[in-house]
Parts: sequence; C-alpha cells; structure tokens
Amino acid sequence: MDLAFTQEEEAFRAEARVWLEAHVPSVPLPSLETEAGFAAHRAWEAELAADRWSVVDWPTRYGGRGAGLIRWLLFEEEYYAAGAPGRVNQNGVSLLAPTLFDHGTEEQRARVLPSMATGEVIWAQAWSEPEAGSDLASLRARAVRAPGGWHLSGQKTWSSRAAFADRAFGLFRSDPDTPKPHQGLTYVMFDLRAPGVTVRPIGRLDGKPAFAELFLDDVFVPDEDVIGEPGQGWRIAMSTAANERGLTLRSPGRFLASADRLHALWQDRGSPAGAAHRVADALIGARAYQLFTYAAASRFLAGEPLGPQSSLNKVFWSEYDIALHETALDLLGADGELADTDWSERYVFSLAGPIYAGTNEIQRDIIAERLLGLPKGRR
Amino acid sequence: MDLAFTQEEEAFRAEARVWLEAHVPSVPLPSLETEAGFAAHRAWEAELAADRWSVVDWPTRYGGRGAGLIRWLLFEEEYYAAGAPGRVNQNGVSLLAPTLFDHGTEEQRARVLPSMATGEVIWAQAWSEPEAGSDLASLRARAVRAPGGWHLSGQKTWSSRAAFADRAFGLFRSDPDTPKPHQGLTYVMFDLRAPGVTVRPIGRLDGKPAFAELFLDDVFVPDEDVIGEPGQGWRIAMSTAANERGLTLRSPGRFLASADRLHALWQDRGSPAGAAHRVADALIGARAYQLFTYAAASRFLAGEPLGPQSSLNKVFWSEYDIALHETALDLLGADGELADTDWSERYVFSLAGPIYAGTNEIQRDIIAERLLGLPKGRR
Amino acid sequence: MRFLLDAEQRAFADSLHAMLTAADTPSVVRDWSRGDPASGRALWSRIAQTGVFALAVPEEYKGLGVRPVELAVAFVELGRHAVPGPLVETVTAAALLAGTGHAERFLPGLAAGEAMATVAYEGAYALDADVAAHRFSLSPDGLRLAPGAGAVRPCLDPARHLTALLPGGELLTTEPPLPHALTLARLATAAQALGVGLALLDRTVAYVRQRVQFGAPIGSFQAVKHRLADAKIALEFARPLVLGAALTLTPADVAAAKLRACEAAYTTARTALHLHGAIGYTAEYDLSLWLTKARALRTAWGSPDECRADVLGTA
Amino acid sequence: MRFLLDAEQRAFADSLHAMLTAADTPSVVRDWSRGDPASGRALWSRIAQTGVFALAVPEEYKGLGVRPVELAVAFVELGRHAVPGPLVETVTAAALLAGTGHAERFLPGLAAGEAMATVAYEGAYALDADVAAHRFSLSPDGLRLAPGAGAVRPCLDPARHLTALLPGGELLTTEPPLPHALTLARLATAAQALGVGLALLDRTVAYVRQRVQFGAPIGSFQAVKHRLADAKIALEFARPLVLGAALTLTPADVAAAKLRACEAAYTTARTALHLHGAIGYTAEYDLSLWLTKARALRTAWGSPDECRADVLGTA
Repeated sequence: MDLAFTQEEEAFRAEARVWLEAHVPSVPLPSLETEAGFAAHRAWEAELAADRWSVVDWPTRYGGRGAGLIRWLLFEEEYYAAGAPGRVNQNGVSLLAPTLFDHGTEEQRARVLPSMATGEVIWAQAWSEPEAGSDLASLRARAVRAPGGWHLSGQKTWSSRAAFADRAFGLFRSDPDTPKPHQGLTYVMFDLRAPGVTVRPIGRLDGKPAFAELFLDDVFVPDEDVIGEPGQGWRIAMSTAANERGLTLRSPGRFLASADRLHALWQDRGSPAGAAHRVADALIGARAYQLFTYAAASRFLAGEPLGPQSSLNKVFWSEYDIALHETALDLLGADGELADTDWSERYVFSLAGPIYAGTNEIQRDIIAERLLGLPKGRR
Repeated sequence: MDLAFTQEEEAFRAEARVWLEAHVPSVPLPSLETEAGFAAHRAWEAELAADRWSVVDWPTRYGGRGAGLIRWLLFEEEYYAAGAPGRVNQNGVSLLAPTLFDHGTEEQRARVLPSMATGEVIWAQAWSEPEAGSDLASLRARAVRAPGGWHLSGQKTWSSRAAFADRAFGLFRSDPDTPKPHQGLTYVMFDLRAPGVTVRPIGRLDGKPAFAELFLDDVFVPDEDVIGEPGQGWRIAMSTAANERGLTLRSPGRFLASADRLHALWQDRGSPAGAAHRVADALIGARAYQLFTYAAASRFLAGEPLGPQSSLNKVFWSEYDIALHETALDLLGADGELADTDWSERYVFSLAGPIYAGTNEIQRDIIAERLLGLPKGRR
Repeated sequence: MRFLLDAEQRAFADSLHAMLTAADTPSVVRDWSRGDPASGRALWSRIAQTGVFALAVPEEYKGLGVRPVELAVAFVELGRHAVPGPLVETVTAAALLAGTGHAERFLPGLAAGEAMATVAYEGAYALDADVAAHRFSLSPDGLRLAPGAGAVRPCLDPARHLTALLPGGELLTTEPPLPHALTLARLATAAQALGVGLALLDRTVAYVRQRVQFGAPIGSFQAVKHRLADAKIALEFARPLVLGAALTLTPADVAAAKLRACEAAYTTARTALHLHGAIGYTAEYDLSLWLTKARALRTAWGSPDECRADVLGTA
Repeated sequence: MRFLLDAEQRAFADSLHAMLTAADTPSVVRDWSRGDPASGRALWSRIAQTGVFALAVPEEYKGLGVRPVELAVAFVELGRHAVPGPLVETVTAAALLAGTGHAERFLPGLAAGEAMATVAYEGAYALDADVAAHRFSLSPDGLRLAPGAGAVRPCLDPARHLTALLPGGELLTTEPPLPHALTLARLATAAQALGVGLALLDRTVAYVRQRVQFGAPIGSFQAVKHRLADAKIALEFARPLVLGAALTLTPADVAAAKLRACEAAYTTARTALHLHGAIGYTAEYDLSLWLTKARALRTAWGSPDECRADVLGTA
C-alpha cells in the first residue's frame, strides 16, 4: 500500500502545472451562468483542448490523452490549485461521455465526443420534469416512433446549462404501456435549437440563468441519436447516475483547493478563534475526501466495482461543500452578502449539491439498504 | 407581558434560598444510584419535607404548600442554584402524583401522597417490558381478576430506581381480547416487597444499579391500588406521559445551574477559545429553555392546554443536556474519564434523555404530525 | 410574571399580518430588487400608519414612546412578509438621534414614515442608501450625516442594496447613545429573522403536504418530517428569547436572541431549500425572497461570534 | 499510488480478527474491569504472538521493524474487539525507548508480549499502571521509570484503570524521541477508535434488523436508517485518514486521523446507544464495552482541539 506516484505520473503533474501557470487567466472569467461568461468559458475549453488538457483521461482519438484515472486525479488537483475556471461542459464530460463509452456506438462516439472535448458543442442535461424530480421513474415526456427516428414531446425542467447550451440528453417515455414505471424509457440526444424546442431560462437564487425549462413539441430526433436500445433508457441512465455521484463528478482537487483558499482567508482575517474549528474541519475533510477517492480509485483499478459506495461520496462532498462555503461567508462578514465574489458564486452553487444527482435522502436510503443491509420498504 | 415576579413570589424565593443555604449538604451526597446514596437521598427528602420544601406545589394536606406553578419554578431555580441533591423520588412526584391528582380517588391520594412527600415510600416506575419499549401499547404483563383485587404476572424492565425503591406503578393487561393493543390495560400500584415479586438490579453504563428487572408471579394487588377504571390504563398513562415530557419533569432551574457551572468550569480552565461557542450555546440554551417554560406556564395559567407542545420541550432538553455535559467532559480533559465526579454522573444520566419518556423519534413524529399537520402513516 | 402577549399586542400583530398579506409583499420585494422603489415606499407609508416606526420614537417627537416588545412583535411580521427596505436601520437611526440636538429635525419624519433612514456602522455597508432619505454613518468620532453613497453592490439578497457611504459629512453628535441603539438594532434584526424563519417553515410545510414523489406526499417521509420538526423546535425556542430580550434589553439577552433567531431562520432556510428541491433554488419562486434574507440577517448587526462573546461577557 | 491494503495485510487483519473472535474478548474485558487481569495477560501474549507489539520495535531489538501501516491495521482489530490493556501505551513506550541506551533492556520484552508498559504524559494519568510491568513518565526533563503508581481511579470505561504515577524514579533519557512517539500514540489511538466505531455500527445494524416495535423491525424506519447511514459515512471517511496517516506520519495527517476516527467512533456510539434504547444503557449488555471506550479515546493522546491546532499549524 502506498501513496507515492510514479516518476511518469509526477512528470505529467509537473507538465500540467507548467501549462496551467502559463494559461490560467489572471483575471477570473465572468460567471459561467451568464451569457458573456458562458462564451468566455467555452473559449477556455477550446484553449484547454488545443493542448489536449480538456479531457485528459479520454482516448486520444476523441481529444484526450488516454491518461487514465490517476493522472486525471492529479490533473484535477493541479487544475483547481491553479485557480482555473469552472468547466462549462461538465454535464457532457461527466454524464453523457461515460454513457457513450459504455452504451454508445463507435459512430456516436466519433461524432459527439471530439466537439464536446473542444467546447464547440456544450451539452445540457434534461432529466427532471415538473412531476419527476427525485422520483425519476415517473417521467412523462414522450418519444413517439416516426420514420427513421422519434418525435419528442413534453416538458423538461431544471435543465442545467440549457439556457446557453447547444444540445441536450435525457430520458423519454417511448412505451407508455409497461407494467413498471421505469420500463419503456429511451435515452436520447437532441438539439436545443431544433424546430419544436422552446428554451425558457430560469434564474437560480442569485438570479443567474443556471438552468432552463424545455418545452418540446414534436421534435424530430434521428435513430442515430438514440443511445442503446429503445426502452432500455433507465438502466443506461442509472449507470450514468452512478457515475454522476461516483468518482468523476467532484474531484478531490476542487475541495483541496477550496480548503486551502479558506485557510488563507481565515489567516487574512487574523485567524479568528471562533472559526478555527470550522477551518480545521474543512482542511481535514478535503484530505479525507482525497484519500477516500484514492482508495476508491485503487479499488477500481484493481478491478473491483464501486457500486453503492458512491452514495457515501455524494452525501459527503455535498454537505462538505456547503459547510466550507458557509464558513467562508461568515469569515467575510458584511462582504459575505455580496453576490459578485467567487465565494458567493460557489456558495450558491454548493447549495444545490444535496438536491441534484439523487437527493441526500435517497443516498442515505441506499447506504442503509444496500451497504448496511437494512430492510427496505417504509420511508 | 412581563417577566417580573410579585413581591410575594420574590419573598418565597428568598425564603427558599435562605433555607437551602442553611440545609444543603456541604459535601455532595454519594450517588443516588448506590445503596448508601439512596438512603442518604431518602434522608434528604425527609429533611426537605420536615420544612415543607419537598413538594411545594402540592396542596398542604398532602405535605405541600399549595404554592402553584410559578413558585415551583422559582423554587427549582433556587434548589439547583444551591447545588442541592438530586431527587430520589422524582418518579413518584412527577409521574405518579399527577396521575393521582387527575385520576385517583381521594382515599388513594390521602394514603399515597404524604409518605411520598416525606420520602418514606420511594416509588419506581414499571412501564417497559422486554418487547415493549417505545411501543408501549404492546405490553404483555397480565392483571388477572381475583376476589377483591388482581393477580399480576409477567416481566417488567428498565424500572428506574426499582433496585432500592419500595413500591412501583405501571400498566398491566387486564383484558387480552380487545380489538386494539392499547385497550384492556389497567393502571396499578404494587409493593416491590410483596410475595411473588423478584427484583433484579441492572447496572447502567457506569455499573450503578439505576434500574431493575421485575419478575411478577401472581402478585396480589387489592382493588384500592388500581387507579381509575380497569381497562382505562392507557388513557390514564398517556396523561402521565404528557406530564413526563411536559412542564414538570425537567425544570429550567436544573439547566440554568448546570450552564452556570459549565461557564465557571470553562473560566477555571483558562477560557479556552475552542470551547467558547459551546459554552455560550449552553448559557443561551438554558435561558431559552427558561423563557420557553415561562411562556408555557403563562399559557397554562391562562387556561390554555399544553398538548403536543411538550414534545418540543422533551427533544430540546434531552439534547441540550447531553451537549452541555459532553462539553464539560471535553473541558475536563483526562479528568473527563473519571467516574466519581458530579460531571460524569450527570453525563451518564443525560445520555438516557433521548430514550425515555418517549424517544426523540416519537417526539419528532408528534411534532410533525400534530403541530405541523404533516400526513401520518409511513415512518 | 405573565410572559404572554396581551390581547392588544396580538391584535396589533394580526392587523399588521392582514395588511401585509393583502399588500402582496412579494411583488413589492421584486420591484424593490429591480431598483423600482415606488411600491416599497407606498408600503412603507402604510406600515408607518400602523405605528411601527413610532414605536422607536419618544412621544415628544411624535412617536409612541420606545416600546421594544411591540417593536419586536411588529418586526416578526415584517420578516414574515419579507418586507424590503431599511427597517432595522430606520429604528436604529431613531434610537441614535433621540436625546441629541437633532431629534426634532429627524424623528417626527421617521415616526410618520415620511422618510427612511439608513446607518453604516464603523465602515460597514449601509442598507438601501439608494432609497433612504437620511444616511447616517457611525464612527469612533460620532454620528455623521453622510454626504452621499457609492454605487449599489450586487447582493445575494437582491432586495438588500448595500452601499458604502461617502466619508465626512455633517457631524451630528460626538456621543450618540450607541449601546442602546445597537441593542435595538439587534433586537429588531432578531425579530425580523424569526419572522423570516416562521414564513419559511409555513411555506415548506404547505409544499411537502402536496408534493408527491414515489407515490406519496413527501411530507409523509420520516426524514422530511424530522427535519421540519427540528426547524420548528429551533424557531419555537428562539421566539421566547426574542420577546424576553425585548423585556430585559440586557446585552446578553439581546445577543442570545439575535444569535438564536438568526440561526433558526438560517437552519429553516436550508431545510426549506432542500425540501423544495430545485424549485426552491430558483429566483422566480417566491420562497427565494425569504431564503436569501435569512442568510443576510446572520451577519447583520452582530455576527454569531460577536453575539456569543456578548453572552460570555468576553466582548 | 496503490492505496489499498495488500493481500498480506488483509490476511493479517483477518487472522487477528478470527483469533480475537474465538478468544471471547468481552469476557476478558469484564475480568479486566473487575481487577482480574489473568485472562487479559493471556490474551496479551496471544496478541504478541501475532507480532502486534513487534511492529513497533526495530529488528535489532527482536522486533519486526517499525511498521505503522501494519500497526494501524492491527489496532483497528484490537479496537473492534475492545481488547483491554495499555496497548497504545506499550507501543508508545517502545517508540520512546528505541535509540536510547535502554532499548536493549526493555524492547525485546515488549515485542514478545512478556511485559506491558504504560506511559504518563506530562502529569496525565497512566493507563493500567496497576497491571503494567513498566511505568514510564514523560516530563520536560525527560523520560523516567516511575517508582510506583497511586490508587486506581474509577473510570467511565471500567476497563481503563487510570492512575497517577509517583514522581521521580530513574531518569532513562533526557531526550526521548518525543514527536515520533506521540505520532505513533495518536495513530494507534486513531486506529483503535476506528475499530471501536466499526464494531458499534455492526452490532447496531444487527440489532435494529431484529428489534421489532410498532409491528416492524426498527431498522425499517427512515430516521433509524439515516442515523446509521451517517455513522457509516463518518467511519468510511475516517478509515482512509488513518491509513493515509500511517503512510505519511506527518503531524497534520496523524492529527486529522485521530480527530476524525475518534469523532466517528463517538458519533457512532451515541447512535448505537440511542438505537438500542435502554438495553444499550446497561453495563451487562456487551455493547457498553465499546460505548465507554469510544468516549475515553476522544481525549486520550490529544483532544479534539489539540488535533485541530496541529492541522492548522497553530499548535
């Protein structure tokens, strides 16, 4: 058992650091939840991609470096330590891409992934519906068979990034007559600018249009944009959802960097004793999350499935992230009220953590039932 | 709206203070969960009773002063501020006595209450059974009709104080054929030294026999020791249970005194910054509990029923009490491991708070369903 | 000892509640947030007509005499309805000016609701200085009438317009009654926060009763019930601290009330947001008006640590 | 980077676990608590035979070399089985003596399990000095062999016998390797606490699966499930901190591991006690053996605040 990286891994880390030092914008980009910020972040993705830093763990033929999980972790540590911008294509890279790797065709991968890697096409997710939030199996939006494809109709909501994105992916009910609600769903990619699509941006708490409602009226989608077998969407999406709360949604690098920034903020403010335990807990939590992830990655590389362990992960980082940013705002005092700081932007973002990717109640039910073996049933 | 007490009330408070200053033992009594301590605390009850301080709110004919709720609150503040001993007859005074006031006969009150007030008879509670803890309706111990009374059989457990007490009270199933489990129960008082009773003391976490198992084998109880109608025990007990978590189980005086002692301990230890917020929260919590109780008492005296409000009370004080004593043990450092200190005795006692008198889960269900109006049913 | 609101106090709260309900305060808040204060000014006048601001002004200046309990009662309702504007600051300004040579100049207008005031304490931001008629700055050398205000900063609560006041200006007094004014500011903030928390709890209870997921109202799930029960406990134990502090006005009681009311409101906000799910996270849904205010009031007029220091006597 | 126990380390843990399971450690703990250390001494020898104490002793003194990872693995199992005795203190003593002129005199016996040692740090109590063969006291002037011990104090964990050592005694060294020894003491305590927490969780999960109230196993209630899920999260995030600290041995990592493992164990103890209800609160039920230990380990070899100061670099 060891925590040492190979010379090659350290060299990769050093290369990433050098590149980031030279390229990370010295002035933070505008918020990516605004139109101008979205464009600036898209340009940053292109800059990353130009030197093959946007998706280091992907195969080279799609724009990556085939760097593997460990180097990806190291890259993420360097990336956030360098204060580099948020990733506007997170939905595509961490949700759709793994699905395509597992369930897509080679044609789909070749068509979709390179433009995702460069930020030319930004993807939004389109899971939720007004009556289907946590209870995703109760989806109603329809996919109706048409010659050479499908017609999508219905309403999606809380679609992250959809205000400014190009394309989206989600589940649609292709067979309304199945015995169980999670059957008869189909996994579809579609164009947000296709005829029949209406995008209504929704402002999040700070007013920024971080997501949108989508109204779909007979939107044609060709067969080539269906992932996997029609009717198998639930199973396919669940493997994506596991991914979402698993290893690759929130890298330890994000929290290590945030904890260090919090520590620096605390010191800047004169190391107030009343906040010492919260700052220490942030440093410790980031280290715990890093080592937990290293252990999970080691198990994964040794061929063990991760499974419901990822629910531990999801609850931990989502609550950690809020606590860290609450501490920061408290340290900022009156400045904590301001909306135009990095801290407040990240605080607002953190607040959504316990809600999306399966609420923390659902994760705790999974931990209790699947990891601890407690009886199912009543809630 | 005011927080001022009348001249008469202040005079009563002063009288109590003077008496306590003169009588409270300068050396703490041995733990009341030991045989020697039990005897010493019984003697202390007699000393209190001799000057009519043991049950100030009871009518004078039973040994009280008819002082009413407000003076009782003031007495309790003075009592705990003076560092006076724990009350060995708490079960009798705060559980059985209110039941007798509401549901007993005058004959029962005249027979039971005076010896309770003097500590001559110490009462244990006998609610729980091995298969009926939180789910009290599933009681199995039986009361079988006999000429002039009843025969009790079965097993009771977690009977507080029963290791050294004289008598006990509890519910027994007198009719096994009722449609619902909380019907057919009868409320009975019985002698712990009667033929057929076996008392097996049980040590709590620190080994002290704070409760006992009771094995009952055809124990005869005369009709005069049944409270209320046979078969109505559940309804009668629930009014007692409401009392238990209501106004009179944990007086604010206890927590105000504990918070002040914690504050003093913190100062003695050099006011360590790391514990400042926990000490402040203890002071604030005691004040909140005092004012909450004053408000409840004011409502009660204005003729309003307390009802499920007492569930707020129970959750608050039980969690507060643990947090306060955990803070104290942390402040004590290595001395926090010692078992022979007041702090550790009270810490161990506090740990049981969320469990008895209806677990805090049950209280939160009550708050949600009866105070907030959320739907019943699933748990 | 009768620690209960009397019939008159309850009637005052009820009438304020009824008036604010009828006034559609959420749309007033949205106007205010957009920088259109007309509806907010109109609401301010109506609030003043009920006597709220007069409760912080001595009778000799056309007030009702300083009545902290009634003031607390009123601020609970103002918080419950998320009323925008420099409410606490106007009360604080009244307290700072009473007994100074400038009382006659400012207090009658404040009591009548003809003018709003804001106060910046030791270099902090002033709230809603873009709308307030009078902008006071407090510094070690005394109380000044600021000559102007800087640009409004974008805030997490868009209904709170924070601004730095320009330095200098007319020196009104070198010895304002600072402790008393800060006590009233904290008390009013505590009461306002309590009202914010109560509104958040009410709205969330209503939501989880009707929101169905997994075939049942989510309010039937025990995890949901217990979070709301905890919010209820926090609020119900904050309430007597606020009213008790209004009676005693001791620094420790007021600090305790400020801390607990704000913590309870913020905890309830976190619970409300979580139980609403994504819809709670959107600015267009009215819940956001209270959510963002709960966060802002935590630090206004005394941070949690400052309040704890006052309780411990180590401030 | 391969942050996983290897097959040999896992086999070591498994064999220790199997041996301790077969040894009926709960009855050994009860003997020890009653002041009858015979069964505890026998168990100590068997533990030593698996090499546990040799893992803290250099090879030149008949040890296996200092191997912190294996030591942590072993202490998790010792905690899981609530093994009594001065386990951490024996390891700490070995670390204090290695490299001094007295290594040859003490270390082979400690490695072989022939002698138990205890250590009092700066006037604190020594653990199990009534049973230990060697009693060391650490003070600013160095490491001494204490001439004797005072009376055993009654402790909340009856299996921990705390005693003040008598002052004076043979001065062994004026410069013991203090930081290294404290690091090992904290690491071993952290691992032991983690094991205590894991055992508490296992037992509680088993209990709530079979305890029926209100017509259902209480483990089917969401409130119960979520408390146990939180305990699981706390323990699973403490585990990598403990193993990571064993690899790096940096003061910050070791302090973090100590803090989190002890907090997780104590949180789990609170949950275990609550979910067992009254039976968990009784000394005769075996759960108590772990409950009381979880509380004691919180402050042993570094309080939460001391650990946080080491993490912040302000110690």
